[in-house]
Amino acid sequence: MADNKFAAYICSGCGIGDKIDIGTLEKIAKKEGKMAEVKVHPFLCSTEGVQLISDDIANEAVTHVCIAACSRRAKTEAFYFPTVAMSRANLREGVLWVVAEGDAHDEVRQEMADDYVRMACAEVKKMKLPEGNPNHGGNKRILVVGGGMSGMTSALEAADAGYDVVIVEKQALLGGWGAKLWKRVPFKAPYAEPQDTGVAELAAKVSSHPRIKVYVGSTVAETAGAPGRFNIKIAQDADIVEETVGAIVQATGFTSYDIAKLPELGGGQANVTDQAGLEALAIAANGAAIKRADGKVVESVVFVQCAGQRDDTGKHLPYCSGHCCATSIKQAMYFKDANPDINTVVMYQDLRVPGMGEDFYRSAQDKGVTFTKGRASGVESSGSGCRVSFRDLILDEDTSVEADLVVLATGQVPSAGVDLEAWNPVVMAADGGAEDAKQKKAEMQKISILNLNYRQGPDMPQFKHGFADSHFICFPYETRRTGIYAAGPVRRPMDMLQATEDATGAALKAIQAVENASLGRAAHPRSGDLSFPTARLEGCTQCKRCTVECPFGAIDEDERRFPKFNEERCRRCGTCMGACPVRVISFENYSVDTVGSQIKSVDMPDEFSEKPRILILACENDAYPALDMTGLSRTVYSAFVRVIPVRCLGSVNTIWITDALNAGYDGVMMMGCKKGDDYQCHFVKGSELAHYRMSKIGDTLTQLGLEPERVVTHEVAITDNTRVAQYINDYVAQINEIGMSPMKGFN
Amino acid sequence: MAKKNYAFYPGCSSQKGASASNFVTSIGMMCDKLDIQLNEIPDWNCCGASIGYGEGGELPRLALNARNLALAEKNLPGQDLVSGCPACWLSTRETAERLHQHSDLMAETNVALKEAGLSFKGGVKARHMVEVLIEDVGFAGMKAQVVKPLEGLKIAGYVGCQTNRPFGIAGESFENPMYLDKMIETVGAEAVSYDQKVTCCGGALAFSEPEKSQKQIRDIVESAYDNGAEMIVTPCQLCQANVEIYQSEINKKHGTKLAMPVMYYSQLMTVAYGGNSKQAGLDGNIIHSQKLRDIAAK
Amino acid sequence: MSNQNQQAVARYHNNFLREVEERVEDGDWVKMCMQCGVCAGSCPLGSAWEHTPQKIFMMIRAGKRDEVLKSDAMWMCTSCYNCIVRCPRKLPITHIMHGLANYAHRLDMAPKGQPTRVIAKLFWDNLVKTGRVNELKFSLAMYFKDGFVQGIKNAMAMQSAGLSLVKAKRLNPMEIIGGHKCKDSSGIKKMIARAREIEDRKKGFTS
Amino acid sequence: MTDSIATNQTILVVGGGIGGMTAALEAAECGKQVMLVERNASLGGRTALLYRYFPKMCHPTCGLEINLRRLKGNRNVRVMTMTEVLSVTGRRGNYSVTLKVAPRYVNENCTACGECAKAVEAEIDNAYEYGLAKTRAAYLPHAMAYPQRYVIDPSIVGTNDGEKAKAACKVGAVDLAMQEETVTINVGSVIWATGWKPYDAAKIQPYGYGRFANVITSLEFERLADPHGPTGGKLLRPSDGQVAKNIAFIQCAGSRDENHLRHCSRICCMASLKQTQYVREAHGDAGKSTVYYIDLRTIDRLEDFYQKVQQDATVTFVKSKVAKIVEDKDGNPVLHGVDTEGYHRYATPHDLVVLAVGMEPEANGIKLPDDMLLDSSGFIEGSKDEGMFGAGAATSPLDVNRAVQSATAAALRAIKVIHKTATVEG
Repeated sequence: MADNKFAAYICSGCGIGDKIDIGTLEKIAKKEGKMAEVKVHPFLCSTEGVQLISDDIANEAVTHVCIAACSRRAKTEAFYFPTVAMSRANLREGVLWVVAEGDAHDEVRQEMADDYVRMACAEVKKMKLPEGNPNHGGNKRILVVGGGMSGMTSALEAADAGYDVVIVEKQALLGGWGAKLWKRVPFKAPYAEPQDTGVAELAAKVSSHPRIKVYVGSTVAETAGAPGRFNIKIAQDADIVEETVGAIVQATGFTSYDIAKLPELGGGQANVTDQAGLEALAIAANGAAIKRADGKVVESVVFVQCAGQRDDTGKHLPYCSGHCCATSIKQAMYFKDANPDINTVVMYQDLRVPGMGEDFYRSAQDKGVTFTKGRASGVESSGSGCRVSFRDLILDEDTSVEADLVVLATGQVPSAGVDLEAWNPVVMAADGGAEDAKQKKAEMQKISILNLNYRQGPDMPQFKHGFADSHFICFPYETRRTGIYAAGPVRRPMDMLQATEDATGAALKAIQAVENASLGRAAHPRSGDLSFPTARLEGCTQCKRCTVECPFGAIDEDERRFPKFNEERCRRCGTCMGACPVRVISFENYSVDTVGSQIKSVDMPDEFSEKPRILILACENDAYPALDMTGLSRTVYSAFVRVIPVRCLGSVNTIWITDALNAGYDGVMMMGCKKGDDYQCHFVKGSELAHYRMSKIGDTLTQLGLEPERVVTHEVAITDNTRVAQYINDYVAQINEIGMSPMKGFN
Repeated sequence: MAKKNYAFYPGCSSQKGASASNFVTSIGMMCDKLDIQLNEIPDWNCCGASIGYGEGGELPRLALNARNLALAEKNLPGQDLVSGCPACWLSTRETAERLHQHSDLMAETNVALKEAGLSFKGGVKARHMVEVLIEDVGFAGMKAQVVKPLEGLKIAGYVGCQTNRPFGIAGESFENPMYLDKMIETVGAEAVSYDQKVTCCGGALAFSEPEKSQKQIRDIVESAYDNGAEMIVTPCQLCQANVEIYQSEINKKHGTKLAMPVMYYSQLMTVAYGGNSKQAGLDGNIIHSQKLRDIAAK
Repeated sequence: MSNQNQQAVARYHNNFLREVEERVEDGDWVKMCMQCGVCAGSCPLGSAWEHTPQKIFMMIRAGKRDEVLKSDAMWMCTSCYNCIVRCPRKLPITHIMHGLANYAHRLDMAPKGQPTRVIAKLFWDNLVKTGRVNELKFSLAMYFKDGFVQGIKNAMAMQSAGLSLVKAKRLNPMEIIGGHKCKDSSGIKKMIARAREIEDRKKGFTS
Repeated sequence: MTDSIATNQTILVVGGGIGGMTAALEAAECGKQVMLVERNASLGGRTALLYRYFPKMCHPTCGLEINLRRLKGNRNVRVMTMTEVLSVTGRRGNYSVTLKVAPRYVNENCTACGECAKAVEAEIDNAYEYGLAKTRAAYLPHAMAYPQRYVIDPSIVGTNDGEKAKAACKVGAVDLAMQEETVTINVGSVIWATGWKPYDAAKIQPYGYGRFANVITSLEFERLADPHGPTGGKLLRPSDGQVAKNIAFIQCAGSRDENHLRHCSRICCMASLKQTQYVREAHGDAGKSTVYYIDLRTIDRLEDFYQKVQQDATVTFVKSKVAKIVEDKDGNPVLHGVDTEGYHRYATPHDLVVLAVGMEPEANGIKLPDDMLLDSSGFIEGSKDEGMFGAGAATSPLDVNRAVQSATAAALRAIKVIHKTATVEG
């Protein structure tokens, strides 16, 4: 490899040169930053400016570029040099636009700019151009677990796009719930009539597709490896078959909430069934009059919506399964279409048929289905049928209605496998040798779907109510296991139309995962990132913090109990790096050193200068853009702060804090995303971990003889540009009150 | 300019000596000026009005209205049926549309019509006088005839219900129709804005539920006063009668001093077109507008 | 129970919705209501309604036949058509209310002496006689609908308004001896009778 | 610039909102070439103008930032703003698309320094604030605008103001001679991610939008609540600038209504529940929100949010479609109607009324190829030749999460077309 050559390019445009002495910056870059080349341009992002840099890379063998101009978020098209390592000193949004105007502030403004140049030079010197993970697998096949409507759709979509697919279905036949339906809810205009399910045709297509390999009557006995190189053990009868795949779609669907848990609504009575039970009766009737189990033709039927759902007592399902209103409408039509004289009542609290479902609702009314806004309180047998007692919410009275058959619209319970929240403590106890825990662990593992051999448990982490959903509104497929995507009702309660849409989306994500893995680069949200974590295992103390704290289950433990990185599973957040007490984990372009050296490069005024220095470690996803926008709106904040963007607060290693305090910084502010139930951290736990780690830093501060206020943590949203300036100014005032750090001058 | 011919359906209240007789008086000169030729439908009958339902039922009411349509179709072929009364217009139009949409009703209605020696083929369009003015004459056409602009007169345009709903004037909103205000402005007066423009006067329930209806009327008149109106103007016979006649009742019961003149748009237009008090039917009002009389006398 | 009412009960058992769909003008729209209540809030005499239209629709679905037909709610309709133009399901609510009132009247279930009911009948009888409405006779009939003494009171109460109308030539006292009429009043009578007969047959009235 | 920038292996994505950006990025991150065209001057669409998302109450710009970063780092996507599709001819696998590019009057040199805006005096309605505020006629659409380049409003081109803007720009970015351009490109598949638009609230006459200043739409309320918005995040009512504390939310304003939109717009219940929490955020226990609804449609786990809001003592629910609004002397909108649970007539004054306006397909206002299949409300179901697809809210009234799912699915459908074409040709 050729020698490193460092060059800095300073832009004097956008007014930078008017307010900041560029000559000083040049000198600093050269003398302190030790840049081989330092060039100034009045308009660096112009074609000529960019050419200047490109030429140096091409002709002068420049390998590391430091650009001192605008924010790293600006002018990204111009400053695109993929063949070199690059750092950016933010002189515009970070200095020019946020430091108060006027001569009185010339000195602090210059000092701030000087420091940012020092920091950018220091950073780039520690950086390496990421070259991508060399140890990646290149398998592009896709495993679909579950052969219902969602799974078959995923399989077919991926196969039609040219990818080989392995589909594993537990039952003896493909089809899932869809195969147990007489008809499905309409999914295109005019949304008026129940439609054929199309399940048989789909199953036939899947079975005969040259790119799809079907395993029925099979389960996944083990999933090992990582995106691009998953090794799957498929259990079929007593045999184990092995397949290698690159990504996984988990479309394992749901089970129906057990009506036996609803005795108050007649669960268990002969003439009370659930929606699945009604489908069976309809299939048996085959278009003719629907008969009860006892053979009596049903002449009146009541559908009780939200049975065991939307429950706020904690006894049943708290959520709404979304599809059941339309499903009951469809089922009521089974009766009306066969005989309009059959009395059909849908008893609802809120009729939930969003979108074009409204047309379906209208169609049912037109067919004479009666909709009653009421809350059922009991179902008891009466005569040859049932009596449903209910509160009529419109007529404001307690009343009842008789019916030959009562259908309870119960909810979807996801088949998502083992709940890791419950799993982890059991494993800990089992690892500690507790026999009952070992037994419980084995018991729990029986319901596992994927049987991942990951350090962090055998299935995908569950979100709310046992669903394997994403927490992110903008990124519904952002699961916490890279290369494994949930689709259909296992992810969220949903109807068939949504499930097929979801399955198509999941198939795309699986394709994307195998493509990314084959290039050795990251998946969402740092899509395309070629850096990956490496560990100097010789320094590792086997403390396991990295394996425990990795939000994505990327790190296993090898036979010697050292961390084993599965780079393809990694999202490049750096949480492991932040966790490591002995600082052996790093990325080529982001490490304890790249940040640490920036911290140390800052020129520290002495105790009597009345110029405090405050380090800000800002999450690059939200806090850093907020700071940029503070600049864009020309909101002023103190020139005593020095901001370093970090991938995630989870990547902040406490050594940076102690380094900063030792170096004489007067305070450290950490700015990250919201934590808690509605966390906004893109790496799930980063913000929370940082808060936790900082809560422990008090001891260190005490040892150093420092006040606890010297380190603070803020939740900053991307829209907080005004608030963030306020935080800074308030903190500077607070530091001034506490006084300068006594640590100055000791290093 | 050639006169535009219409099959005119005056309606019961517009007969001589009836509650809206001065409406008919007032449209005479207006139509002359605007080249509108109204040809009365021979032997027309009552539309059943909005209260006919109680005893009448559906088909008898359809038959009543179909008879007028049939008479127009037979005697005044090719002419649109025009009524000045919203109730008449509404009943007739509703009938025409319903018969058009439901062939069974059309057939049944024709069986009934046969008893009166008539049949209806469905070729007549039922329109309101205001539609004719707006669509066939236009605001510019209406304005062109103004010789005595009603300057300085502040008027609350009261559209009420049935000229406005469910059909209304094409392009107008149900909640805040603007055409009447525009007509007021066309004759040189000022349209005040107030919030009771489309409030129901109580309609036929003025008779049966006087208390409830009079509350409606009081709200309308008081709101007009509150917003500086000197006069209410309306396109509706029943509105005119209810709102004008019951003011004295309300005064008696509640000690109010309501005395708001309630006029037809056609009375304004006739005065603005140079007509005298008599031509404008001003003597037909119970509450007089001295200002309007003064302008008419000029 | 009137004869017709008994027949209706026998014919429809307890399926009041079916009864309304078949026998009430635009009654087949009742099932399309989604209980939003915009009609209820749109009625100018709303506060006088014992049951709102939307609630009446629900009562019909719930089979509350007596309560609906005996209610005076429908008789409060001023035919302002607010409910029709606002209904998000385009139910012809005004017509349904009229139809229900008519049906209740027909079965003689509607409240006795309900003023609008009385007036509606007077009005119709008045128009059927000559083909046109004689406002004076109609007014006098109205004043005397509650009996002679009350009639004098009513007439006295409205005397000033009446007199001013006479003065304004908008109420002609001479109409009492004749007044306007259609030439073919007998044809009209026959026509109405025929229409009624057809309708009765269609709706299954056997009387 | 025709064949050089796109081929029948390129996917064209029309619309740069969350749906379009997602479809483009998902396809690009599978290695496909994508052309992303947006009619406005910046990406982000309607979501960029929302204050918070339900149910997490997080900020839309957070996800936008991530997507922009994906975009900046991905050379497979070519973005064209201020660009509309004029016509599409050809068929599956080989379309010829004519694009109209409106002049921005600012070229790539722009550094977003803002000097032009300082120089210009003329002000125009700020479209990004739904006209609730003005902006200079040389402007950056919003703080997160991408491309981060100013726009000169056509109204000042040829005026003294235009010249001032040009003179103020030190980097020669202002180009007042720019002309509208027409470009024809060749692509293999088209994804229509044209999104939605709010139903015109003025058409819902009984609510008096446009007549009563204190009746506003849910989208305008988003701007009021946003600290970056025209009131700096204060809930000030338009008539008199007073703080609005007692706020009514009217559901189904245009939706579920055959006089307006036949369909249910799905998001509005959650949007209003979310907005009740803006009121709480602004006023704490002193705020008061009343939600007037027909059915509350908070499906799946969104039900959790509903249950949480039900616990909030400042929020009241009234099951009623409001009949009409009148204005009292003080400019307070007074809501009239009947609570249909039981029978309770109300005439309730509020400080401010927020209409939860329905979602209409934005494509109702543009000309789509004849080949497209639409449902009764104008949402896109697909194309007859199966080479063009809808994505996001162009296909159905969807919330952001579902729009992204839909867009991801659309990306795969387009990729299948491209792959088939490649296979046939190869």
